[in-house]
Amino acid sequence: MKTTLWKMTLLLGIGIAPTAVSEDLAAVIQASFSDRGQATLLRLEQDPLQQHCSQPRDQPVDDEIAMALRQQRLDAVVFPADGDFLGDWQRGATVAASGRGLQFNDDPSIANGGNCYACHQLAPSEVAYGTLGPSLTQYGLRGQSDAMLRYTWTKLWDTHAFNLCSHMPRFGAQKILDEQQLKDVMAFLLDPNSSVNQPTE
Amino acid sequence: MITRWCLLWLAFPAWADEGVFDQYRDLMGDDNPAIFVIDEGEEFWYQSQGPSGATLEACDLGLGAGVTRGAYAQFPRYFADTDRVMDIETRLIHCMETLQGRDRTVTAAKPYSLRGDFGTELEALVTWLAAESEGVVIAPEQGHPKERAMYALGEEIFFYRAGPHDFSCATCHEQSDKRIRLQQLPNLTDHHDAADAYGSWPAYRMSQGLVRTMGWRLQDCFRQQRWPGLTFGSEVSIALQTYMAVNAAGGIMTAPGLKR
Amino acid sequence: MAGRIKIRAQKKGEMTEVKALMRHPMETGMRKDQAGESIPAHFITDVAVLHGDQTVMQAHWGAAVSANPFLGVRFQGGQAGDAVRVVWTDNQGGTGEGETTIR
Amino acid sequence: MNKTEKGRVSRRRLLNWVALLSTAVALPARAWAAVTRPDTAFGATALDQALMALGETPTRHEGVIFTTPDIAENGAVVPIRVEVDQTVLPNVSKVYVLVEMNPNPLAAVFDIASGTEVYIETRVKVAQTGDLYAVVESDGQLFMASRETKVTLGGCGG
Repeated sequence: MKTTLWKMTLLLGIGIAPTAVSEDLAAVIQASFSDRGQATLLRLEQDPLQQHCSQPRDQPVDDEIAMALRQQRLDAVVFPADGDFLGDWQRGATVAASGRGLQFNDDPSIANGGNCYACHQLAPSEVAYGTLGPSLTQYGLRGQSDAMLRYTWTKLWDTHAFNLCSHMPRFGAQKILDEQQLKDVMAFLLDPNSSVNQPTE
Repeated sequence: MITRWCLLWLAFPAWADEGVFDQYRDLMGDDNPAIFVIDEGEEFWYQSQGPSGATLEACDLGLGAGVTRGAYAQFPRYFADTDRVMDIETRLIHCMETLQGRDRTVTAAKPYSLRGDFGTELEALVTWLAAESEGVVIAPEQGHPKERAMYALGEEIFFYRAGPHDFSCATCHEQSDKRIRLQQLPNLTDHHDAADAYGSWPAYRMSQGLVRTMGWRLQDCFRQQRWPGLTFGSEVSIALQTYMAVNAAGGIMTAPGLKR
Repeated sequence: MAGRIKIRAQKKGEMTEVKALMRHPMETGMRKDQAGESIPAHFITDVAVLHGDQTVMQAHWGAAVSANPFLGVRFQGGQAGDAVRVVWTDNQGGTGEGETTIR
Repeated sequence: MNKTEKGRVSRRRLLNWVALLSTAVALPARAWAAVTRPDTAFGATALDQALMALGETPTRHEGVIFTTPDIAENGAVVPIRVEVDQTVLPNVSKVYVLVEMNPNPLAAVFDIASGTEVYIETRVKVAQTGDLYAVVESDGQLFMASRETKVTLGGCGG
């Protein structure tokens, strides 16, 4: 009956934060944490997407819900107002390398990082890259067609629009990075001069 | 002392598979500064403290009053005297209160070292007790319904996504053979990985020059998950330790480990 | 609590290998604590390794030696049962000393 | 020991040292010719400056065998080993360890007694990716080896 509640919430209008998970679980979690700096207890309340994606991987997902969620995420993507997708790749490299931001010990007045290297290989010269996500080295070879620009932007803005329950953060939708930072990361990925697109040795 | 040194020495080549850091680890050798903290913890155990001026020798860690050998490996466990499932840290705080008469608002106020500290009493006690379980099979109790409920709760929390980054424990710890930057990530849903990881805490954290406990590790995970502060001794903390310990059951305690 | 040293001294053919771990924070003076206050410099400045009454090695250290310092040295000779000692002083006047026998 | 250093010994430090040796350890005095600390070199804030303070620019030499990890798991603890091929570099009396990118590059100086192998292992802090240097004094001359160690960001990279 837990699932029925989710479904109703989802189908009736996504965007309001439901409390359907399990009252007990939510209460236990709330009682086990306390506000610290910018990280308040509000962060523990799940939105419908987080709720849907909080199940072990081997559990089948409900297609109806999944489709509704994916479409909802896709519809909510905000593209650059000026139509320009590409910023400065060097500034993008800095965003990709920084893992700070939004932790309770981080200074909120300093810009957040994207921490891309935690999970992805990017510039071949950087050896300290993670493997949770696919390698993005030579990503620029995919070109700069309009479709490619919009696809890449969407992946950064809200990965769930294509890949529901991906582990990747929603950098745009959750306001982790601002529009300019996203453009800079776009350039880091796509600019032929970017270190991402230099030949591997 | 000699025996312990040798035990530590033998336990360490178990590091082996760090890949890119093999050469670094080889050069590090087998000398783990945690050995000092083990001694300090043992001294704390036998030190008279608090209004009662008692030692912790009568503390029941689940195997009877004063039994320390092998006790760590069976935590978290249910204690009838408190009617709760406890991890080793909350049990120690309980013993400090009941045996030594020490105020828990003081003893639990700062369980873990902050920057610039050089170890806390609790860190030392936990390290010594873990060393008292070195080579022992990880066997957390699951006989009591509350122990089983803790495991179930831990599993739910493990997959619970929240916060601005949508992170759960599972984000980093439900797949095998993955790294974050260059650090190998244990798959805590997998028995072998869980056993290696759970069994190697507490550990000397080289970046901090300190021994850190499993309890500390969890609250630092949540910091990086962009969640609020995990309360020391909270249900979430004990539930996740139970989840890991049960997944690790059958593995061998190798702590104190040596980590980045 | 300060001043602890753990030492192993082992015969390796003609040589004796000494490995010592010292309990010391080795603060550089450049770090700040949680409250933002500077943590004062506190590090071992001088270390010596002795075989019996002979100095095998003396060292001067800066704050760049890692916390809980490790030192490994080798010297010629030495018999099982001989005393090996390691001593240190730090920049705040603290001292440490440890002893073992060669095996 | 080079001449410029001799005059700069911190008296207090020397006294501490002597006090330790005579009280805490209580060893025969002959074992202890307290060696002066090269304060100028320790105070140097750039590699060139620190090398210069050792007396002369060291010559690269294959006889200095310097082992460091190519990649360090953590810059706070980087294990190093210095050995010398004594058939080509005899009578080594000192070993210096320097870290290029540290605020004070000189990390440690070891005075080696005769009969002591030139075999030193320790662990040093390395602020960021850069070269590490081992400099040895053999028959009064300075020789060196250097190696790059990459210091990586750990864990979640924060």
